[in-house]
Amino acid sequence: MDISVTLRGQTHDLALKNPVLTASGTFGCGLEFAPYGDLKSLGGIVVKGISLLPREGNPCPRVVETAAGMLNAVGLQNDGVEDFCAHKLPSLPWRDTPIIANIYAASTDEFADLAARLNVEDGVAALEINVSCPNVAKGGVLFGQDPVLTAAVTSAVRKAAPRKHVMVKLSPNVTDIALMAKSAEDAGADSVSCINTLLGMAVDLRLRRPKLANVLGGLSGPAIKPVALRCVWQVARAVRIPVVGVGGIVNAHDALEFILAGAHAVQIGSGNFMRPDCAFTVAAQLPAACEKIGVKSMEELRGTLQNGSALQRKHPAMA
Amino acid sequence: MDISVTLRGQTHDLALKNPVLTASGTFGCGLEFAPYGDLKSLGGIVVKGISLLPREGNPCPRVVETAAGMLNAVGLQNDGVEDFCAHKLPSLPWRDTPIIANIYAASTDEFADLAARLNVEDGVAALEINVSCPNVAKGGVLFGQDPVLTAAVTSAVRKAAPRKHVMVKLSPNVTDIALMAKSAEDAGADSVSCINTLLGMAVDLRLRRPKLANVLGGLSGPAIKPVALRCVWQVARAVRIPVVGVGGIVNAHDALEFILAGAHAVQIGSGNFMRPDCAFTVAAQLPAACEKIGVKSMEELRGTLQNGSALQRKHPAMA
Amino acid sequence: MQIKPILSRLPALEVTPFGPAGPEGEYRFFALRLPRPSWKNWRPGQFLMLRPAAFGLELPWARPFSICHTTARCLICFFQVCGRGTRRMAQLKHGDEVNVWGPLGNGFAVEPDSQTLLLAGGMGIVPFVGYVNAHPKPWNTSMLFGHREPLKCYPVDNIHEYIPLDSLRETTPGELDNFIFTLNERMRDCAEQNGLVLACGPLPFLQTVRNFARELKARTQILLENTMACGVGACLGCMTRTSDAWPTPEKRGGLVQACRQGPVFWADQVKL
Amino acid sequence: MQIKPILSRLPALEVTPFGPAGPEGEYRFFALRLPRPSWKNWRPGQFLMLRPAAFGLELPWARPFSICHTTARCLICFFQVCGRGTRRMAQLKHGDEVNVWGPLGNGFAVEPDSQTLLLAGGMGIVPFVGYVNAHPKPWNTSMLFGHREPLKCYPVDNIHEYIPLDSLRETTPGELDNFIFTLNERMRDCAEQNGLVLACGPLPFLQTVRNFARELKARTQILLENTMACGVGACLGCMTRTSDAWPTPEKRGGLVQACRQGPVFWADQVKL
Ligand SMILES: Cc1cc2nc3c(=O)[nH]c(=O)nc-3n(C[C@H](O)[C@H](O)[C@H](O)COP(=O)(O)OP(=O)(O)OC[C@H]3O[C@@H](n4cnc5c(N)ncnc54)[C@H](O)[C@@H]3O)c2cc1C
Ligand SMILES: Cc1cc2nc3c(=O)[nH]c(=O)nc-3n(C[C@H](O)[C@H](O)[C@H](O)COP(=O)(O)OP(=O)(O)OC[C@H]3O[C@@H](n4cnc5c(N)ncnc54)[C@H](O)[C@@H]3O)c2cc1C
Ligand SMILES: Cc1cc2nc3c(=O)[nH]c(=O)nc-3n(C[C@H](O)[C@H](O)[C@H](O)COP(=O)(O)O)c2cc1C
Ligand SMILES: Cc1cc2nc3c(=O)[nH]c(=O)nc-3n(C[C@H](O)[C@H](O)[C@H](O)COP(=O)(O)O)c2cc1C
Ligand code: FES
Ligand code: FES
Repeated sequence: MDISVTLRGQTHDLALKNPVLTASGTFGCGLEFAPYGDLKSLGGIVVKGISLLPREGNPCPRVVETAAGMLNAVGLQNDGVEDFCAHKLPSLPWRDTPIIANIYAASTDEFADLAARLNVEDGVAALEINVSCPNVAKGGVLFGQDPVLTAAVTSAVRKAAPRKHVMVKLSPNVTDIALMAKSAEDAGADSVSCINTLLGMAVDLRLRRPKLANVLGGLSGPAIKPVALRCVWQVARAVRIPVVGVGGIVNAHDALEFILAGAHAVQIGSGNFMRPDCAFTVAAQLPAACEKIGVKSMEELRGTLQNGSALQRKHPAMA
Repeated sequence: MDISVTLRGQTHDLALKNPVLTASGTFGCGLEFAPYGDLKSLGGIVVKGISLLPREGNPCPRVVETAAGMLNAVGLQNDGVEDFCAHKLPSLPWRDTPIIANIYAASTDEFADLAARLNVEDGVAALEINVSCPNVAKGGVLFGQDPVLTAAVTSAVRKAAPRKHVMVKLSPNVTDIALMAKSAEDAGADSVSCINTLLGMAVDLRLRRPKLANVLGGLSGPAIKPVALRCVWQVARAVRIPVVGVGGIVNAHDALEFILAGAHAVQIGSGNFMRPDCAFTVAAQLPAACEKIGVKSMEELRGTLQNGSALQRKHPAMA
Repeated sequence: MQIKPILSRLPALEVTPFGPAGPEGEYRFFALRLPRPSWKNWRPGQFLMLRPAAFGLELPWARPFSICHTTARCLICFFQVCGRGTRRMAQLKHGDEVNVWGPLGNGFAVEPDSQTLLLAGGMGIVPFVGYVNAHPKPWNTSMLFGHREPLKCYPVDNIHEYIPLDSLRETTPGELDNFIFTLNERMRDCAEQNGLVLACGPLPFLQTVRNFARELKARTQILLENTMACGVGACLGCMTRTSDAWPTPEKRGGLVQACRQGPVFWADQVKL
Repeated sequence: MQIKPILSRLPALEVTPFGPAGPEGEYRFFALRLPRPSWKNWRPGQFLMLRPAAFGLELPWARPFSICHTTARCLICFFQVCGRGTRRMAQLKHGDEVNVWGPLGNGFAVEPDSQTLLLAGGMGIVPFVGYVNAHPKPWNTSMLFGHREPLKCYPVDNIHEYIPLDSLRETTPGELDNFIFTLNERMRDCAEQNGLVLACGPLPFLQTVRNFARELKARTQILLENTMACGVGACLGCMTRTSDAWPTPEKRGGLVQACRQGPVFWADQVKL
């Protein structure tokens, strides 16, 4: 079965042999997972967030498990874009699998510099803009929580990286995610991915301390799947560019739910921690899962969710 | 051990024999749970949402289970305020346990009418304003997603119910929940409760339909506890009025986590579905749970979360 | 005469598979034996909410099951694996903790001297095990049972002992037509003697029964297995719409709770 | 010479409690026996990530455990119940599915001809079971073991067979002082012969060892049990800060992954 998809952007398309990508920050630079599956079998690899200069990130503890999910406050630790281009990218199978660089910066200008740097790397197929990082310049507001800032960052990256597909990763911590998506679309984004983590917190009752050194962290995993699905559905109805679904996907069934809700592709995040072959398995099992529901291509399923108003539960006649 | 608390409001205090309330919509009118515990042992009972006129609510299916949580789209079904005052309130042990009426309406005026009607009922100790319901007048925006509308509803209810403690229930589906809390405080709220459900969705892949007839629903249960804790922490730092924590609390340990994060009291919601004695058990086990962490009153624990920056994991010396 | 429900924390005694195993060695039908809670009595058609501690936080809801049978010391439920919860129930081991609250809901009518026709589709047979056992004059009752799996997948022994049981297995569309034809005939016979028809099974089956009941003016009750989050009347997730025949005028055409006003309804009083 | 990790889906063979049961009949220490995955070899100090299917969606993370011991056909882990995950592991039954990936991390140094002192605190004894078994000249090794629970709670038999094991139980503060005194003496002896000190145990214990190592200039490795979400280098949750003695200059004073650059570190190269 052909489960390839193309993310048809406003400027650049991104062709994927299957709709299963890995989510940034949960799959290292990719090579960490090579022992558990064939990286070339993935639709694409979104590498962990990259900044212009190396960043140490937040102090530990940075991760904590929660009911059907986890919180993280890694805080953008990475060795910077030069290290990525020199040491990581060359080892990745970028000729066979699109490598998507997840980027963040503290200002629009810095975003542009970073995008320009990656624009010249043949190994990078697309840029995913992480607009959920703190905008240091604007006093703690996040780029992704303001439609004007979202547009500014998107168009800066769009201009600085004319050779690349530009994907904007949306934050769910907003009153109206569709508004942010439209802003990104209007500013030239080729696609949007949603969602990044939900802002959360955990405390240690005995020590009377937050469980994360950073106090606040991002919630991910199966717990947030209903929120992610809702965001994908809202965004897919609001924009014409493709939507990539992220949030709580751990198997092929989950992935197809997102496609049904309107996603063109999906990303596997925390699922990679449940089993390091999670993303590989989702990609491998997708054809069989499609067959089971009588679907022959991704287009046939995508966004075909029927209206709920006519809902009536169907039961098997007799069991 | 004395675990009583008083929610010291701007206009009216609300004294509770213990900080464990039930969350609206998950405990019926209270009597449904009488077989499973002593209603008088609860800190208070928040009854299910009441409107001026009877409402049928949304079509079924209205509830669906998700990973460590559930979605509901009951849609405000209730028999109206007159039925509540005539048939339900008299059977409740309101002389022994504060009864808190959760109210919603489609306009500020309707909120005022409803509040005025309940203001004359001795059996009602407090009103909890549900600002997460659709504001029909303003085209689908929710009262609770706009600080100006939140303030308008709060002050309308405050004026119409001068005899009652007024609690405002905040929605987490906003960019900045502290802003909404401040607006409620400035408009005269005696306390705030947070959080209401997170907007979510579930789909049936085989039928290609939303699992809820209403398509969208509210996510609750342990899955959202990290988000609720974060909201309580943010809100408690932003306002001077008491905060009531709601979201994913299923045992005394969870309850104390919220108090540590700054809550004066808590509400048990979906936990009542896990075991119908959940709220009773949390109330009953709270003293022992306090003892275990060496706390002698709620004040001693409340809001004493240490800063995360100095965080260092403590291990037992040898095990 | 309301029966007060009780919440109990019980150790599972035994989970017994029924019928042949599937191609991968898996069973789908099970009897779960629990110690009998301290209930005084219960009515067949009533149900309980059952939640093994093993559901953890992942599955927050208990699951509703008809009370199948009780002995002086045991409570027996009978279930089919059809999702995440029942799959875990099938793995219960002796001693594993199960939270149970019940008896809940209203139960089937018992008219000892009326001819009583029991109509069961698949798992719909479960409440009739208790019904037949409790009926003061079982010779006035008879059963028609339609099913897809081999008969030994279902708890029929206990019924066989007391009353005649006609069972028809549906494996082809023709057999389904045949079953529906027999259903109609049996309901007609029963209606002619002003008998009582009681039905439990999947929704399409109940819809057929309801249609025949209307046609034949057969006094018919049906048990609705709506999705339930709480079982006690709090979540408003289990609603069923009433018809104009609903007894209290203010609820006619409105929504009632399957867990409180049901799960057993008079077929003419609800819309399916 | 990197050992390539493998992901295996294994049926649990057996969970055996160790030591006496607690006041409520519960055990806290267990050996888990699994079929041996198709690993070629592994180094003591390496660990694996272990995730029973029973974790469901509620506990998304696997848990890290030192590889205790392997035989031709079996892999043995040894664990203490200390939270939700280990509690469920203690309930594993024969045949229950367990996902396992490993061997991971780097393992302890082996210097056959150096005098090697093994320092274990509590569960920190686990990696030394394999170490002692694999050591080509066990007579050059000896062990000091500090513990709080009775000795039979721990997997000491396998160690006893090969090497001298001094064990000191800590139940009063005085006994702890005594243990620390002995620790210092033993490390001093070892340092004087330019021996190798290897330590595993809770953080305060490792901090003490690290301080003595500095003081006595003892060549010392420690195994850090940091919280791990992935075990493979992806989550960046297991970081440890390096000291100025870290071999590669660009990482000096920076953060390294306990799951990849560790879990075994030279004591002078990290900050605790
Ligand atoms: C009053 C009552 C009595 C019942 N008695 C019995 C009984 O005696 N024996 C028995 O085997 N089952 C009985 N059921 C049905 C039983 O409750 C469901 O099979 C069970 O809840 C499914 O749980 P699960 O976790 O395995 O499925 P889930 O994972 O929750 O769902 C799996 C699939 O089953 C569907 N489903 C979920 N709940 C129900 C439901 N209540 N009815 C029909 N489909 C559902 C879901 O939509 C989904 O497609 C009864 C239900 C009710 C309301
Ligand atoms: C490399 C490595 C090797 C290990 N080897 C063993 C072993 O051989 N035997 C053994 O019993 N344990 C070992 N551990 C520790 C073991 O992984 C934890 O005990 C386990 O993850 C706790 O899981 P839980 O679900 O029971 O606890 P949780 O419910 O996750 O947590 C319960 C409590 O334990 C604390 N905790 C969680 N993870 C850790 C951790 N990694 N270290 C210390 N405290 C923690 C939590 O903060 C919390 O206070 C090892 C850890 C590492 C990193
Ligand atoms: C440990 C961790 C680190 C993450 N780092 C990043 C990051 O650097 N950039 C980014 O855009 N998203 C990051 N995310 C968010 C994920 O890419 C993803 O959006 C989120 O986890 C939701 O998906 P999931 O539920 O499948 O995990 C991170 C998530 C986790 C758990
Ligand atoms: C079935 C159901 C119905 C609810 N109805 C109401 C309601 O009428 N008014 C309201 O303010 N909140 C309502 N809520 C939200 C809860 O009161 C609570 O805020 C939310 O469920 C989070 O708490 P929990 O995680 O403990 O369930 C409802 C929740 C559920 C699950
Ligand atoms: S099951 Fe909750 S109201 Fe009926
Ligand atoms: S455990 Fe995930 S990076 Fe080390």
